[in-house]
Amino acid sequence: MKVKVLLFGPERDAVGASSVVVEVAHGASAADVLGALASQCPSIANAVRAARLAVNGEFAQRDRRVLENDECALIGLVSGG
Amino acid sequence: MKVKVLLFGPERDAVGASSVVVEVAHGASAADVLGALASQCPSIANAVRAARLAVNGEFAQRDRRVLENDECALIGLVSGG
Amino acid sequence: MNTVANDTPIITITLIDGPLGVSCAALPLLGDGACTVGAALKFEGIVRAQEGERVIAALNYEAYRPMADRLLEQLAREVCIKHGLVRVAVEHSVGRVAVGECSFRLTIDSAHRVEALLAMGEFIDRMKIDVPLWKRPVFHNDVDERASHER
Amino acid sequence: MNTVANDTPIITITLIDGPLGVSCAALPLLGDGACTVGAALKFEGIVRAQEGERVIAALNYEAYRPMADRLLEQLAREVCIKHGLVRVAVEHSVGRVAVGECSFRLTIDSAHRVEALLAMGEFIDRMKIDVPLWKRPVFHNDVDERASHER
Repeated sequence: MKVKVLLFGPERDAVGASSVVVEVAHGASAADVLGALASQCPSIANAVRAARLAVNGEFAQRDRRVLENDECALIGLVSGG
Repeated sequence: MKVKVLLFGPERDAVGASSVVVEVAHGASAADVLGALASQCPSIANAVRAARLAVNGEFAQRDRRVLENDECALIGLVSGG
Repeated sequence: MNTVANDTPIITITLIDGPLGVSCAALPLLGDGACTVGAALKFEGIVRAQEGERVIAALNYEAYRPMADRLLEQLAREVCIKHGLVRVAVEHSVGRVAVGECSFRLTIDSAHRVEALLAMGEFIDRMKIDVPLWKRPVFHNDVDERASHER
Repeated sequence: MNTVANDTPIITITLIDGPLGVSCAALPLLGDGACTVGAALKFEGIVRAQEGERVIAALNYEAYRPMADRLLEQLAREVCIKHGLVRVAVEHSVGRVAVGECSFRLTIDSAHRVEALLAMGEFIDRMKIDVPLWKRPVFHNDVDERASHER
């Protein structure tokens, strides 16, 4: 299945796009989505390893199952304030 | 010689006066002034033991010599802010 | 106008487009609870002229909403409860904030100073780890960087 | 108007008769130094309705001057240097300050938040030990206590 992952901040700059669509198996976990993202976008592979995935606006445990229409977002190092 | 000691806060309330004149020997130290004050005003004797003497607006070491016209002030527990 | 009923902490989260002006979120409290406030603490984060070695013109803030709003609210609630605060008001900019302008304001009201100071440090530290907000420097004579990301 | 030249910290000490109104001592900085300020922190001490078990109407503040002024200045200078602050402004009331009114305001400007928060806690802690300022509760329907001390 295809899952769209929103990008922000440095990761968006590095990829040059505000989202990326990754291909994962049905029943994939948050960790699978992050893995697919790192493979598909080598320029942010290191950042992805240190980042968290948000699913529908909440930080997801690594084993959380992701569905095709979930809103996924890569949350790397934040810098508010 | 006579030395006037200004009182503030709880000590002034306890004594009921904004200053007290104590009698000390010429060449007396700040510690001597505090001792004389404690003897003369038993209601604040405990507070005096925990207090500092200011001489001419500065905290005085215990062995600092006090002169007759120095402005002395008893600085007990303060409570600003 | 904020009035305080019982011991319910007052929490407001405001994300504003551009620099924060005079605070509207953190007007003085009215009502019974106001009399329990002995410490009113306010932190303002101002955009500095220098980012690392380079002189900048502004910062461009970006938020992932509504996740950012919700996490700010949750964080405010947690420090409120932990430290027994009366009020926490959070204001944060989104978009361009020039050097010298305010991009973040945290207002804390509590009974005593100690818990307000602790809660303030804690809130900001945790915000900088968990809340999906990002800033990007804007240099003098930059073309607007934002456009290049909208492709 | 405060302008910043070089790295000299700006220190202002203001003792005011009665409650502190809107701050005049701590207007925003102008000039070169202003661009180095990333953190603007303000603490206000407000008179609470309760003092121990009793409900009060006001606090009456007393200062031993000019010693209090000088110690506040010295303390401000010490924390400025220790923490590399840009500005410290101290305002403190003398005389009667009613419940809900502000009796003490400390404004700190610095490059980053960490030193501002540290310096603020440190300044207040040390002020409450060393600076000759006292407060006395005024209860509702009290005759003015001050008169009884002027004998």
